[in-house]
Amino acid sequence: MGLASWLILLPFLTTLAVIAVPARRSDLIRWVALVGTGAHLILTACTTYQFWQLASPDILAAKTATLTKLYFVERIPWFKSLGVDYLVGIDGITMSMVILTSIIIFTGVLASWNVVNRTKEFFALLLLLVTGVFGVFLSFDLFLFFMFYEVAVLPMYLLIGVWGTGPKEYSAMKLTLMLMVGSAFILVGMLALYHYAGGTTFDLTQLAQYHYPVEMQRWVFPLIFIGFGVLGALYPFHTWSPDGHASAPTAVSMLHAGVLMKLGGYGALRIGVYLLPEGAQYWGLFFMALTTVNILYGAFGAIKQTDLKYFTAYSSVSHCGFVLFGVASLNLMGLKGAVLQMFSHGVMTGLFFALIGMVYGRTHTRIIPDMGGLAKVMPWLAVCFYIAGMASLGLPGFAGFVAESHVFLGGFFGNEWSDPLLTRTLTVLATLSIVVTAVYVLRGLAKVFQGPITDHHFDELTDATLTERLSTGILVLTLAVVGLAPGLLIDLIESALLPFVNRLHATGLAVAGHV
Amino acid sequence: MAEFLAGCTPTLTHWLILTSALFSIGLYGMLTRRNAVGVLMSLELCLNAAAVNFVLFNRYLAPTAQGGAERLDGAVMTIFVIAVAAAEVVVGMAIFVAMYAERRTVDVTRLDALKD
Amino acid sequence: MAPLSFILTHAWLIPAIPLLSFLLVGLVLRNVSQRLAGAFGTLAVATSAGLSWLLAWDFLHLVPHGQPLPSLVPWSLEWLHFQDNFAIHIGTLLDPISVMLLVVVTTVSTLVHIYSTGYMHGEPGYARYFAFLNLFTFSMLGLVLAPNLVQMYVCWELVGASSFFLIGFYFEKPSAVSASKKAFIVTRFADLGFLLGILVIGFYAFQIYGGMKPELLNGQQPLDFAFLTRPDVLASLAGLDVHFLGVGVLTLSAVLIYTGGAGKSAMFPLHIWLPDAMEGPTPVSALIHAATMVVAGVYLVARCFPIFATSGEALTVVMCIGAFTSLFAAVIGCTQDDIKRVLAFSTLSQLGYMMFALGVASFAHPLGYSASMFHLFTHAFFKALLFLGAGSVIHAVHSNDIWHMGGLRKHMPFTHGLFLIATLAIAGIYPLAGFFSKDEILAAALHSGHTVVFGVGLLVAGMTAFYMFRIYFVTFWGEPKSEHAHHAHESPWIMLAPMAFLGVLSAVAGFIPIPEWVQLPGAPVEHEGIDLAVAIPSTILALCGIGLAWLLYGGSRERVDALVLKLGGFYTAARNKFYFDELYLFVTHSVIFRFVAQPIAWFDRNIVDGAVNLSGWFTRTAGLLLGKLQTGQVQTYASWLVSGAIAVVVVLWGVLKSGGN
Amino acid sequence: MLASAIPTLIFYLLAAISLTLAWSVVTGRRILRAAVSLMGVLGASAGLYLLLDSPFLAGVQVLVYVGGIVVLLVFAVMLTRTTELLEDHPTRLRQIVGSAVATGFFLLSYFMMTSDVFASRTLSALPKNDVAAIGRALLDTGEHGYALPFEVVSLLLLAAMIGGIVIARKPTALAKSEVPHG
Amino acid sequence: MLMLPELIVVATGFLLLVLDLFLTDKQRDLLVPLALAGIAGALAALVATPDHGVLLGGRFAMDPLAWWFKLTFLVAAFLTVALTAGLLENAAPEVRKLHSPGEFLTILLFNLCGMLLLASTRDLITLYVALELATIPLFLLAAWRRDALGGEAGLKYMVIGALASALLLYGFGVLYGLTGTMQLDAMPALLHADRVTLFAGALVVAGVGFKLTLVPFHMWAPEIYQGAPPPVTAWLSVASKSAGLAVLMLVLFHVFRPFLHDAGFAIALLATATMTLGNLVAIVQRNILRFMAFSAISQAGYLLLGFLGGGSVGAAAMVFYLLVYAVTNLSVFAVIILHNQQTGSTQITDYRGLSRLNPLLALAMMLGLFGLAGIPPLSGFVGKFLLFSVTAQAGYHWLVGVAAVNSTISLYYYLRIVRQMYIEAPADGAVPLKPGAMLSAALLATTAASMLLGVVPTVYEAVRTGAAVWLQTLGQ
Repeated sequence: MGLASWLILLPFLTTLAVIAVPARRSDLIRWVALVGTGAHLILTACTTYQFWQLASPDILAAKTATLTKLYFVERIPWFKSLGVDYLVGIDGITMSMVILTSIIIFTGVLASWNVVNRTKEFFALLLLLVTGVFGVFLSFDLFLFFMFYEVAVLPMYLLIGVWGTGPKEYSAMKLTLMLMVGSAFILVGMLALYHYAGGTTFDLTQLAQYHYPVEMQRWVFPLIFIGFGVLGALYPFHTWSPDGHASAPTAVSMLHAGVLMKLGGYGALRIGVYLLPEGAQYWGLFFMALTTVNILYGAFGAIKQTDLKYFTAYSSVSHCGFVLFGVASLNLMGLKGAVLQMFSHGVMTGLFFALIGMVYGRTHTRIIPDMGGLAKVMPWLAVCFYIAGMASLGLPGFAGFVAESHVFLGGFFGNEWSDPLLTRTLTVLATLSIVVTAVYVLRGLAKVFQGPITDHHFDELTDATLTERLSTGILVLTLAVVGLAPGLLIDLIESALLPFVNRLHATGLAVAGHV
Repeated sequence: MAEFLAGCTPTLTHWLILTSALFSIGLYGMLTRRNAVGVLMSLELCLNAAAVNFVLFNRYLAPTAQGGAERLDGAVMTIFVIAVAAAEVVVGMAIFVAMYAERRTVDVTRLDALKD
Repeated sequence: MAPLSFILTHAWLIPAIPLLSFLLVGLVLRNVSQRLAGAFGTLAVATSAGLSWLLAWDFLHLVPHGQPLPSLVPWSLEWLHFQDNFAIHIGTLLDPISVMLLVVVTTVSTLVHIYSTGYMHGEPGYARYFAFLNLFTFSMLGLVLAPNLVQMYVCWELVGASSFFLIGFYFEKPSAVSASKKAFIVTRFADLGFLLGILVIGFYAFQIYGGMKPELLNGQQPLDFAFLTRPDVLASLAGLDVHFLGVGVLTLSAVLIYTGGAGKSAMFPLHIWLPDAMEGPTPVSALIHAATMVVAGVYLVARCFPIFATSGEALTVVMCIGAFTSLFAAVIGCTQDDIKRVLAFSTLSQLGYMMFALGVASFAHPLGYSASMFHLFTHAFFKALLFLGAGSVIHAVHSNDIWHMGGLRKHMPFTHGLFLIATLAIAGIYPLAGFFSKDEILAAALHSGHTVVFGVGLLVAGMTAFYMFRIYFVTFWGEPKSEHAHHAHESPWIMLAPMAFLGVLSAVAGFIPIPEWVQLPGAPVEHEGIDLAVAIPSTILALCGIGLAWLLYGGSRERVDALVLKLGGFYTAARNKFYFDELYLFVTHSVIFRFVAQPIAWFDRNIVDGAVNLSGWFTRTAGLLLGKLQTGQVQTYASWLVSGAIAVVVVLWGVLKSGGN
Repeated sequence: MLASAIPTLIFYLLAAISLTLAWSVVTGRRILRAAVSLMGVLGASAGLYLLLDSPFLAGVQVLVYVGGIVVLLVFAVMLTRTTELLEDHPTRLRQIVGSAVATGFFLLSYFMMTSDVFASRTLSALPKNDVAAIGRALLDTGEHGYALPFEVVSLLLLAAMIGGIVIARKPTALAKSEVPHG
Repeated sequence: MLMLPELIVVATGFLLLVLDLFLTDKQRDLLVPLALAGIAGALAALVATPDHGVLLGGRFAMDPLAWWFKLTFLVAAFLTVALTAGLLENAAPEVRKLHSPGEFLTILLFNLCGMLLLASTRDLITLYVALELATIPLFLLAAWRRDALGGEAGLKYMVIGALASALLLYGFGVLYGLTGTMQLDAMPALLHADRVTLFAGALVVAGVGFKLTLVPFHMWAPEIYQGAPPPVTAWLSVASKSAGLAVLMLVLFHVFRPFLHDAGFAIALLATATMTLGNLVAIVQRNILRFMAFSAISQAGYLLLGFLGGGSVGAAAMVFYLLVYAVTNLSVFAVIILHNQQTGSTQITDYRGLSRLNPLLALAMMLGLFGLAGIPPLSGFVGKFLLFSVTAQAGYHWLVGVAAVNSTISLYYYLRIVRQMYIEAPADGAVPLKPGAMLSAALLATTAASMLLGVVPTVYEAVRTGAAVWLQTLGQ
């Protein structure tokens, strides 16, 4: 059992361990979950280290490669007649996503330290969800990818439905159905990919060697992109996200916004751009325009929100817009920006939702106008909130800036298949968002944390407890480390993305004369 | 008069038109009769028409059919059809009687308790 | 060139120490003890001040006396690797203007730190104040030392953020909170322009960089200043145009970069945040809104001067905005009652001065460039002193309004004396620093043929003298107008010592040969020394200004009220800063929030969400309708069955018919 | 000439009889009269079998169909003597729908049956379909034997009978008489 | 001997019939274990019999697919009898007890024997008679409980069933007329692409469509599923549907194979109609049995996808999905039967709070529902994936989209029940259900099977190779 499989198996074993613990010992359950995710964090760390040892010599080779080089590959034939194998492996992008997920689940468990109602099922479902997510990131066989994708989506319904607040059934149902419709699109696209390549294998690398006819790529790519876009909060399909996050409990919305929405971007990249370069070239400009709307729409939408969770949900719609914008820009910097933004936004939203959960735990209200002057009462949370706010508006020194600068440069440099003037105007519109983000972040935070204390019984609220400090601390630390020293992460991702770009250029038919 | 009769000796098509007419009348009966037994009677009409059909095709066998003198498929099929019809009537009547004991009505159109 | 000394090669230490102390104070010392944190912060900044003085000393002696000072990047580390041959390095660029600013920033910062230990004594969040002050110093130094546009942009944002935290220090005061918010958002809007400028120039520079032969590049990256200001690169950049409104690449990127600078230096359209920034503690205003942050815009334009100069139109834009701002601010400055607001508008006006000094400069007439830098150098000291003076006055009188003060020269002799020196300096009276640097600028304007700008400059010089002496007379002369003023007492020595040091500096600064050291690289040296043709008229105007101020404000107020009556509408408009704040408020709140954010939030809730719910409703009703088919009549089902069979025949017929042939 | 015309005459006679009687089965207002006309139709079909030279089938038809099934139907009618359904008028809508579907089916099968595939068919050689041949065929397990269907039908009839008895028994009688013996 | 399973089943039937005469009411509880033993014996025999060979001069033939079909029938029968144990035993509550258990089981076994024969017939006469044996006993079983609804259900089922078999018979007549032979395998050579063949095909599809509840012929299903006793409904939804599919495969693959490819679009339309109607109406159902009827209709729609392209992969996908569907459906029915048996209600809202009362039962039901919806770890996902893959291979990408969206709608109404169980609080005074030993064993077996079938590939691989062999034998 190589490292890759252990990364998937460990959360699953933790789930079983949590189930094994008798329901009334809720504190023991929490500790088992924490130990499990902690162990996973350590496992991820050593995998990253070993991956770094193996991958760094091949960075030069990647310059010309047109196929992703996988490490820690494990292949076990599963449905031989269909060509389905249990194929897991790690490349740069997967590694970064695994790191992100591992951090988020660990801090997520910490952040939900005081879930009281039916803790056993809660942690079991949470860990099942994260097993699905790890499965998606690590699998390189389309069938396995799709299977884990649906395993990741399903527990959401129960998590929001049972432990949520507000119109929880409605938003849980809407969320699950919209994501499943998205997966319906993906299924059609995937089966087309499978059968046009002769229907013998689902292995991503072998499918990549097959050159799909251009007409086929032109109708399959949008299907795949929109299918994954639904999860990645692509513009018209994002409406599940505000309701879903508002009703979900803290850890669930942390995991969902932080990690699950990254599956959308990851899938669009790994399957859409990698297997269908000409399709991507044909649709690149259209999706760039759509995601620009995504960015501005989310930002402007967030200004007028009165509920903290809706506020963050709209902001994550806008930030996820950056991810898909980067993917649609189809050049090295844009793609790198997309993956970096996935990572940084994951940590940021995780931090945001954790903090909102903690504030809600104390003030029992998420309505921004009702709160005020909390900084005096809970300085640690206020500081972390401001750090998260600053990171989300792209203040340098945090991961947000690194990702956004890549995305803007990538968007501005454009690609050979879309009209340069249009890509540049779209990028300019996208950059407008850094101002709008600043407006809504500061308005929101100022109203909640600064100014005089509006409500007298906020006076005796307590500041963050140890577990809360630990979880927010780790997230802030990650944001700062990636923000200050992005070198490691960028090299990790760049060597994995070079094959994508080479494939685009190898098959691309240049539209406008370009560099 | 004789030539006229000789002229239109019944060919296979004539027979088939007769049986399909009988079948259609049986069908009409099943769809409109209100009395459950009436419906079963119309059913018998349809099955009988189908049975005649088989004997018919046995007599006007397709030229390509193989097999020697004992090509009795059609006839044997009719026997089995009659047997199945008998079984159906038995079951039908049993259920009809049981239902009548409970619901005290024979009118098929009033049997609509089972809708959502 | 002599071998580089230790400090030159390790210039990164200067910004690193305040950063380290920010982390230490912010995380650890804050809970240990407030006083210790304050002391540690001051000590850290003091060491980096010492180091920068040392560096300046070594830098000056790098090259024999007569030759122009070199521009070198002794230390740099790859930070962001965007793409092959498009990477961003963190580094330290040492050249005359950056070393000069290093000295200015660290010195003023140290003095403000010392002053603050007294001024902020007993305030809650004392350690937090010092932590943010250190963060600010670090980011300002990082900005000054930036060898490429992106590092400058990074530190630019950090400066903006730390000024946000400092302005909003008294976060319980709603006015402070909204002021900090306004400051950050306006500067952020300007930074958007800066970012776009970087994108445009980065894109085309990358294109040219790709085309050049590798050995020519000697390790530079497309966005490095060294690369961008190379003559051959500028020549090829000038040639390109950006097929958009027919604007040249250089002009477009220069103007965009300038918007960033204009935002930070509060030039005309983006000036609204500076007066409100006075909500922060006074030492903060002294450091940030007088000496360091606001001059970042000027420094940026100076740093990219070759780009602006080659494009030409960009410089005229800089000049016009600079001139207009200085006049505009001077007019408003005369009508304000809050002592700190007056000083803020005077800063605005002086910044306008520096900007149009750069605007008038060109390769042919480089004097404007060094004049602007010289004025920046001197202005930092006497404006900081003015603010610290105002601070000690406010500390004593517990109010900002000058009409609550009066007759303080008897109660606070030291502050009065130092305040007088600074006021004379800013008015441009002979021996003090202001005279030399202001005349350099006016001379540059005159010699480069921009007579209109020269005229404006002269007028503003006069008005500056007028409004400075107006507050001087009102504050220090006449009878104490409020009960606090009666028994105001002198500030403690801890506050007076730094003021005294600044007093000396603002007296001496005029004689430091900055124009000699700071030359536009690659341009002929214009003349040195005082140009009498400019000095005399400016001094006369200054004295008239002082006289007028004494006339109006020396004695009682009735003469002032009479004048106010005569001016009427214009006066009230000026008092309310020509209603720009209300205009911006109207634009953001009612136009953007009500007509953009609100409809989008509504659109999302009803139309997009509505569409999803509609599809849900549609499926449900379809289900209900189809459900109705189950009537319960067995004969209906039978007829459905038979007609279904017939339908299958028809469909098969259709499919095979079309499929068949 | 006359001898050959008789079968045609008989065919048209039987056809007319069975169509009219069928129509009365379907639209007869009184159920008993419908039962009798059903007997008539089935008898006519027996005649048709004779016309198609399969006397055994005619016998089976008369014995099983007419004798057994129709009698059973009459029993059922007797058992459910209720006053309320003497006249038996289907609603107008049901008549329209029923007739539309039935005529639709008739036209369709008419269109199909008159295709030339059947038109060209002539009488094939008469198979030996006397009782002995059919009996032997029914029990023969070889190539042309029908032993398997025969056994299956027997199972079917057995199941139908058992089920019928269990369902049709009076529930009240069941409770009392269900005395377990032994 | 090839026919051993059928003979064992019939023998058990007779044994039960005879024994019933001599047993007292209390001793009648022996009958169910006996029946189970009989079915198990038949299963053992089936495993022992080779999956090829001909008997009785071609009337009875055995091929890999038929083998798998028989396995499905026997497994379904075993589970159904296990589930009905509760209702048949003497101690069952009087109002819901299925009286005369002996006869019930015998008729069930005869019905099972009819289905087994159905899978192996190769000529029209045996096919017709076996089909009648597989259908007519169901009328009786539906009407077994002589309450108000049972009779009505039985009668309606009988009327529609008889009409469908009349149409089928008429179709067979035309088919016989066209080809002159009763041998199914001889027919494709003799059939030409003329309108009469099309007419015969349509009629046969209509007749079989009734049994497989395809859309225009599905109207009877909701009411009969609701009226019949729950175990019979389970048997109907699983075994009768499988028999319907067996016949359809026999007819389409043996008789109309040359025209199958061209008629692909018609099959696609039929499948879309069936899926969509089944899913849409299931959304609004309040009665759990009617709900399961519409869910079964939509599953029939998915099953039809296997015919597109007419290849052995399609056949394998259908057989595999059938096995998965049978197991998953019975696991859901186990809980429904238990719930109905102990609370007497069939309203979906009465399932609220089940997760609090019997967590394990609720979990099994949820897993079953997710299996029907096609959610990954369960085998329903693999089954549906295979069917969609066959559709994509045949080039009907639009249909894959329609089917995928349909399964999302299906997820909605399955989740409605999960919501009742997990999110709603239990009704006050609701008492936990007490499952019998037999039922919980069956439930455990079905849930485990539905998990394993999706993960362990051996079953699918076996079905796949069997189908490939079967297609060659078809070819000669």
